Amino acid sequence: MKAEIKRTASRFRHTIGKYRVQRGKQCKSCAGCVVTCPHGVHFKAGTRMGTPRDYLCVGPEVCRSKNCFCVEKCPNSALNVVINPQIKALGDFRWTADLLMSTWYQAETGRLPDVDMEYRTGNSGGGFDKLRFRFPEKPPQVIPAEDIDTSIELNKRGDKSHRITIGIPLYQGGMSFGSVSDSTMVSRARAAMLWDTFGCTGEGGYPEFLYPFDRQMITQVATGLFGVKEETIQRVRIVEFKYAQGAKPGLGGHLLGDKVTERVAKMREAVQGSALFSPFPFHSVYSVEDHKKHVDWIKAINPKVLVSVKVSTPADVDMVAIGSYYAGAHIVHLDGSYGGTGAAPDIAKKNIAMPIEYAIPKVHRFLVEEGVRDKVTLIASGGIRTAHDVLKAIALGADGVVEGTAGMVALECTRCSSCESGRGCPRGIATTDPELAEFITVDWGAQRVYNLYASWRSQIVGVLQQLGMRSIRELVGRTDCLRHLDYN
Amino acid sequence: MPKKYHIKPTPTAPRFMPVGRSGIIDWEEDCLKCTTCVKKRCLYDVYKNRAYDSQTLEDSIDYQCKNCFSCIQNCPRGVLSKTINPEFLRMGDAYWKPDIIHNTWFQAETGKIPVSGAGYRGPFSGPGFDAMWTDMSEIVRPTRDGIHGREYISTGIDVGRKQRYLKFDASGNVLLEMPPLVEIPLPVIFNVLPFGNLGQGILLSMAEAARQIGSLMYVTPATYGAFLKPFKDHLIPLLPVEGLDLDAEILEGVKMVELLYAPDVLACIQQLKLRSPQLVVSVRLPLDPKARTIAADLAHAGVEVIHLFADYRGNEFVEGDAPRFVKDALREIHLHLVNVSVRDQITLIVSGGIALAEHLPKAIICGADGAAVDLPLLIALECRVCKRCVAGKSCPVSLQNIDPEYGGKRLVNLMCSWWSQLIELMGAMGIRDVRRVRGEAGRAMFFEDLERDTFGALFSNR
Amino acid sequence: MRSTSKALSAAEKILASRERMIAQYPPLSGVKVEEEGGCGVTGFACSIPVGGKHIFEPSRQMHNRGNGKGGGIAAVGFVPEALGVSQEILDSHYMLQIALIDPEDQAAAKAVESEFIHPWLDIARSEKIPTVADYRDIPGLDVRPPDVMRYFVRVKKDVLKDFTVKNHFENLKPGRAEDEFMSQNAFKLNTRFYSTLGDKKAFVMSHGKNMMILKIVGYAELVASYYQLEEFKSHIWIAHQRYPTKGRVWHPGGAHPFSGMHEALVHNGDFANYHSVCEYLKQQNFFPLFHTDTEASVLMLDLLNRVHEYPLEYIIEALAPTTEADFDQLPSDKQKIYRAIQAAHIHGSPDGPWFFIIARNDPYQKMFQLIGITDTAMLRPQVFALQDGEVQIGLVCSEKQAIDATLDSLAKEDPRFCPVCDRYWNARGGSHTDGGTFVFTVKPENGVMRLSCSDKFGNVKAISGNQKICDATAPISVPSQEAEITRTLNQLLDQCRAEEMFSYLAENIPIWDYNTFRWVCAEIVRVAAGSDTCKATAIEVLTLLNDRRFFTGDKKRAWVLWIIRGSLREIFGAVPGFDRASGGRYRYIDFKTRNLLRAPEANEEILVVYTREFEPEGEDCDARLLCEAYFLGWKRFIVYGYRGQRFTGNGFGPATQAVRIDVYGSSGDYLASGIDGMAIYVHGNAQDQLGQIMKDGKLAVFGDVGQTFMYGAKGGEVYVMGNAAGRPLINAVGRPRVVINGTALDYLAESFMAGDPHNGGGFVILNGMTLSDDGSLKELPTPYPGSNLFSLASGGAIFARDPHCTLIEDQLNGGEFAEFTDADWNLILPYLKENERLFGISIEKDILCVNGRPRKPSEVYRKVKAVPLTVLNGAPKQPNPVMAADI
Amino acid sequence: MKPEIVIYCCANFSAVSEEDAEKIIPEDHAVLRISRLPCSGRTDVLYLLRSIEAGATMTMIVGCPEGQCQFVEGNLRARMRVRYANRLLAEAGLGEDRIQMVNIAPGDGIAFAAALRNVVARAREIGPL
Repeated sequence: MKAEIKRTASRFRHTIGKYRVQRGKQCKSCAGCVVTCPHGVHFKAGTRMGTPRDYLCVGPEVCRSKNCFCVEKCPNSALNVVINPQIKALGDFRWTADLLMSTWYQAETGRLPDVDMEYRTGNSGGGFDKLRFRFPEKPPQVIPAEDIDTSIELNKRGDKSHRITIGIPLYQGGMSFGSVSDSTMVSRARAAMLWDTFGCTGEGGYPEFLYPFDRQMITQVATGLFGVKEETIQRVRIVEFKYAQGAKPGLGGHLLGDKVTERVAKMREAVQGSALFSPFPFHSVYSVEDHKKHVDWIKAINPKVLVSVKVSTPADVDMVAIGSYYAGAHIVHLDGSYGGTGAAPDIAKKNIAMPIEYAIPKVHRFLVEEGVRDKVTLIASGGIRTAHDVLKAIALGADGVVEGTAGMVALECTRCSSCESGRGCPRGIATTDPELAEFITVDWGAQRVYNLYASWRSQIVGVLQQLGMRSIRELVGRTDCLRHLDYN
Repeated sequence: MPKKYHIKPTPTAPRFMPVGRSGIIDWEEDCLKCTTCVKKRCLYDVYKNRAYDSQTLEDSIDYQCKNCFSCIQNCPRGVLSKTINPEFLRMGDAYWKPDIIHNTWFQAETGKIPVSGAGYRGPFSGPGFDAMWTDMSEIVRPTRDGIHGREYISTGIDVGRKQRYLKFDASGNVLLEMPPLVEIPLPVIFNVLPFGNLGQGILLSMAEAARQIGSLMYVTPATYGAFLKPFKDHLIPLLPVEGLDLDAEILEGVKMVELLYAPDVLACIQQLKLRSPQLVVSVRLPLDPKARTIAADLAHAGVEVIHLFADYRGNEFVEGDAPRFVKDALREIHLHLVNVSVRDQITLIVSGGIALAEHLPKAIICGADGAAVDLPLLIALECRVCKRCVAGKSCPVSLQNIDPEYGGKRLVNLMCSWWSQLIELMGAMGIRDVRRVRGEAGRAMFFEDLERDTFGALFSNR
Repeated sequence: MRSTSKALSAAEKILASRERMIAQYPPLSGVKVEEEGGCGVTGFACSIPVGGKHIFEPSRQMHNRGNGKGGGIAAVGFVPEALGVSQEILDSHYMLQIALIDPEDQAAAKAVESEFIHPWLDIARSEKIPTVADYRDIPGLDVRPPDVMRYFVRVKKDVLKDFTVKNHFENLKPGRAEDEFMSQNAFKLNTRFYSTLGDKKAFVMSHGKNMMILKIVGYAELVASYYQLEEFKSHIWIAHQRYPTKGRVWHPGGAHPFSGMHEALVHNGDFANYHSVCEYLKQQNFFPLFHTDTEASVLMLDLLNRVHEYPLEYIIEALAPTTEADFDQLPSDKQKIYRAIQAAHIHGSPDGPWFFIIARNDPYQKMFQLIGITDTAMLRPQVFALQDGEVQIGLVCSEKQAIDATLDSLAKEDPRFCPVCDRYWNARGGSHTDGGTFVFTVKPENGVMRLSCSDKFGNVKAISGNQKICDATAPISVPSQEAEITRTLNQLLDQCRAEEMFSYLAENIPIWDYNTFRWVCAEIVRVAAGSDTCKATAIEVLTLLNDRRFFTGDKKRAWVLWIIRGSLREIFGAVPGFDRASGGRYRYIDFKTRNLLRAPEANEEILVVYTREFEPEGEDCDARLLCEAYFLGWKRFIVYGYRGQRFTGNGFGPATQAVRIDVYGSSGDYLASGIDGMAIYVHGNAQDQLGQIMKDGKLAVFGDVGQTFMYGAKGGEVYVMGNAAGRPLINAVGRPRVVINGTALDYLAESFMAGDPHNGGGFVILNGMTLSDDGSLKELPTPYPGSNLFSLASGGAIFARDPHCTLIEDQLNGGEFAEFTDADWNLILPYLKENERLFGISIEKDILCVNGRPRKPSEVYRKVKAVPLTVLNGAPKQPNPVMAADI
Repeated sequence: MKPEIVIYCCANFSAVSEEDAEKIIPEDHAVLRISRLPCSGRTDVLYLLRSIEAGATMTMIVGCPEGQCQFVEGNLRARMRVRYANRLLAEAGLGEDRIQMVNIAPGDGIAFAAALRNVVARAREIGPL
């Protein structure tokens, strides 16, 4: 598969858009609107007019100003455009309807929508949503887009382990076999490979269908140790210890018996139908020195492997980070509390551990003070929704980010939050139900995720151009490039 | 783990169709009658199960729809659309938001922890308890694994006066008489309800639940009746100092009593203790700017329990100025009591604004030993916080007719869920005894501090 | 209301006095500044005073538990001459040791003396503790340690009188007022010169009688080097390797040990409730000035011990309350007392992981004590050991190899010490059995110092019998039975009849004296050198002697083992290396010759690896060498000389059925983790994380195993001769089949998910028995003392040998007792047979025999199987608790 | 006997409370029950009939003025459904105007009051089922 942006439309008949375009019975199928509208909202299906693709509509104001407003041009007054009342039911504080819709659009087209939507920030009233870039009035230098480097280094220790550079400053968060459909996993893995970055197996084992992506895969060692074998650890170039997950920090989990299908059971070497548990803590790691031992263990199995330590954001996250560094980790991955996951107690998501926006500068500053910041790759996740979140996280002090939910949204997740109920995801993403999973094909999914990353990358390049930076690495810790709406 | 530590839930469906969040609009006139209608393909069968309750004017689909948009997006003619049910948005008030009510209903129905996928959906932070995060242990300390009783995490507290230290005789026996203590397995007491049609049904529901989980409930002379007698072990009569009748029936056989604070409360306590030395006597003190000094005086004077109460939205009682929220006022009083070396000798109960399970550990971190819960109990019994009853109007969910057995189950379910959630948060903190959470500000993060240390340091001086 | 009794108790007077002191010297209230993940702790108490060099090696062994950013040692019970004082002064005077952080800062030194010493204290002797001339001469020491001034002092008579009167201390027990004065004086000094200053100047290291603390920025053993304590003798030594997560440390104020009055405490852990513990202390007018939880711990100890005069048992109960099933099993009068203690002290009891080692002098009862206390969930590793004999020694450490190192070091110097202990064990935190605490007390008995050991409840842990020790330095002479023995040996050796030879030796060892036995072993070593077949038989025989229990007559088992192990080492050491020509099956390799490793040639089959000098982890560890050798074609390994090196058998990858590794010595953590097919025999105790994610293969441990044994294992066949520590088999799935002949601390098979045992799933056989030194098998009081068995398990089964039905429902959460059927017996029988073959634990005579009578299997075993828990049934039917953006 | 009126309001009228309505129609004149809908187009024939069946004397649907519906034609559909429901009631001999649809601009309290009074007056005329 050649890597390029390809328009990849929704699997559904209707994509939800900001505007609702209604075609009345007065329509005589004259197709005048097809000519009028430059955005492709109207089209003819056979002899009749098709149901308008209203998600492409940019709204009356813009159209009027450009003299291409179909409603006014329709000779029969058959058209009507209003703000779509449905979007009230869509989205939430963190992922607003605008964010969902603009992400869908980017996944479809590989670029930002023409529609006036807030594609950079959500509506949570704090953190990333209150940060803005502070651009110089005139960029200090004009840098052509193709000269801008968005790659980051994952092994900064300079030891004998693999040297790995990824093409974009993000890789993918782990989603376990059994928690998402096979095609979702492969789609994501393929997109990661095309962008020369990494996918992650999650904690549910290393399914064979991911073997072709070995070089671009991270495998997880999590508290349940499911499916973790020497063989899987030796297969990859990066191993991730999942100490905690931001969305359910400090909590374990269980996979209910009826979710342990024959395939899931085989992968986790368990028995079909018997519930599976992950304990809260790593019972072999109760202290920093245990942690060091744990890292040494993985290196004993695969001496060249890079070790990433995925931790949540407790009050002493800076100590945890430096402890991980001293224990031999190459990557310290901070997972903030507002990120996504299959299913987690609401109380945990809301209350436990600090948002990533606080954790990044705290850890960055501490690592700088300790003089080891340039020896460790700091990765942030847990609430990275947009290209601008990526940039802000880096400006706050991260080297790069891990993406999870955004990729799901690219596959048309609506964040209905019902990942685990009943047969699983109604949109065929986070499900093992074969009938539901059929909704997604790998080609479609990989292209959608690829497109999203493409759009993100071009936004990143655009911001770097405005800041006059040649490389994303220059942005790390540059809080002077940011301003916060609550302060001056 | 011994079974005596468990709380058992019983799924108990609501009597009335709950108000749902969703609002599906169906222009069925345009329907093409496809054979594979999107309605039939609904994963949750909400169309199949659709029912309309003409009593409450609620449509079941609003409560059952999970907002996946699949039907909306897939219907060929686009006959379906959806938005939000305005009735849902109208529920409750600025503090008791619709989400809190929904969340409580779910727990009262199932006894389970509300779980959802795809990450957090709420605001970054908020007022009151939302300006606070609890901590977790990681790498340097393990988390504890208490959920489902995998590991024993104690949530019990002792209500009463504690000794600063003990004296032993030569053979190691405790020398002094121990002050009486009432043990409750959960740091929750059922408070007097702020409003609502307090028929016998509701009181009996509360009493039944208190009995089942081994906790306590407050009862006032106005609502007390002989029907509560079988529950005397679980009652805390709440009495005014003035005209205290030591022989009142309400006092018979109870383990604990609470007096409304008045300047002469100490004399009153003495009378009560003289009559029944094994009675734990508490003082209910309004949370206002004077509470700090009074609490310290009472503690020094040997009072066993102080119950600080804020209004039902968690605000302190203060004229004019913006009131402090219960967590801030409580924290100040707790620290003051530590400074004057009496904190560990008294039990501090707090009430007002405790709406969600997370408020429990948060209040405890801020310095309470336990909390008294009010409105959530009523909500568990299906209250919609419409406050019609305050105006003397009928209750849309007929709370006056509630069956104590049914109500008891709903309340036990709610407490079971709160208990599990308390254990989750404590497990994450790495603490195995709720008594050790008390005042443990090291296991919490406050919005003001984080904001000041992070963004304040980065951005405020530019 | 308020108790208005005018007569304040002693404790109340002290608390009131401290309140006045604090008004005078207000401490800065601070948050915990010294976050730390964990560390390594070690300590030992000995009936004779021994030199500081013996704490050196065990400290070094624990480097991987610290990071060289802080270390400290403490010692209790000295030889007066070494300090230049009389016994009388040593006993009666406080040893005030003050650290001057910047040795160049003379002004500070003067100020300290003029403010806190000269006006108040009479000095019997003072000196600057001698150090090596330049700290840079000691490799690894990057920060100059503080100068430490030592003063033998008493409080001036008039000062004390004044202090007594002012504080109404007249009725205090003798000495208590002076103790309190010293305590307050130290508090003031530390407030003035340490905690309130940005640039710290000085602090009190320790001030107890006949005890001292020294600490530095560096590894603990460097304290001994820098302050020249190698030959300095003491009864008790403790050391601490610190792992501060904060990188830049320039003074050792935050390092352990910390001192209260006459005690020193080291700590491995991290309180989850430091803040509220400090609030508790604050209400008792105790304030941490160094803001670490270790200091808070020692203050708590000082408060309860000195101010409130609690007996040790109650102090432990206040720190580590007995809960749940353990509480229920206490006698009712004890329950009453403990209930009162818990109600009063819960807010001062630490939560989270902690493990204290305390060295203290009790000048009032005239004894020295070494105490180890573990938290109620046993979240930190701990091993205790005891050796009886002409001299006695008690040890407590984070890891067993530190114990070995201590004994090795001692035995080299003094032949009365055996390098092997009589007993090794773990404490069970917060339990009704031992209370998670063991105390080694050294005090005079009939004029000689003697060491004894007891638990929290005062139950004595003694070594039975009056067996002789061996003088390892004595030359071996030819015994009178030479001819007969030689004949038998040669015959059996020649015919490779190892089992018979073992029986012959086991029968004769009780009769032989040490000399004969040593001579026999030397003979075996000699013959082994003759041929590869003899060598194989000799190794097998000696290994059997090492692994099995048998009656040793008047000889101590520890010494017999030491002789056997020495012989094995000799045989292994004599194997030719790659630098020598040899046509044999065996090849030897060690750290120095590791680069000579090559593929096996000709007859070469067995690689003997001497692991002593290898790194415990990383590129230069022996575990990597084994992998390399395996990839070169080696399949059989004998590895010996371990001192805690980790990861043995790791990294071989899948399908290693042909591999066998025999492990001798103090093997380390993660042994056999992830193995897939190979067989590993551990000829001794094993450590933590054994067999983690083990997939397939066989593992036999001729001893105990440590924490989280077989965590997340997927299969394999495992035999443990002794006990398992906490959380064995947690989260194991698939088909692990395990026999544990002893018991487990707690949380056995938590979340066990091993399917249906009768349909390819896994199980655990728990025999609940212990092998006594004479080789006989005894039932433990219960096969499982813990509160949590099979907690939240969803598959697999436990077969517990419980003929007296001591296990109760309350221990299960997710399991239920089920009938033990013939099918069950047929399922486990092959494993019991292999267990019999490996350990000599007879099915007929031991397992199926209760009180001397044979029983049916179903009368002996009870089965615990998983039940579907309601909490885990199906997905919850729930409404949609989503949050709307526009509310 | 007091007539019972069920009022279905479009979400644009969600500020209308029982109290407001009771100010217009005193409590002793009629029982008023208000249900707010996302759009008047949400009304279902079933709703309308069920509320009459459950004892309402009359049912009133309040929608936005034509052309102002946020769903474009929700109020038009509501009107169609009202017509259909009334026809069904008429066929059953239960009256023909028990269900009334009004279009009122959001915030137009005067028009709402007038409409409500009309409905109550009519309800008193026709009486319960």
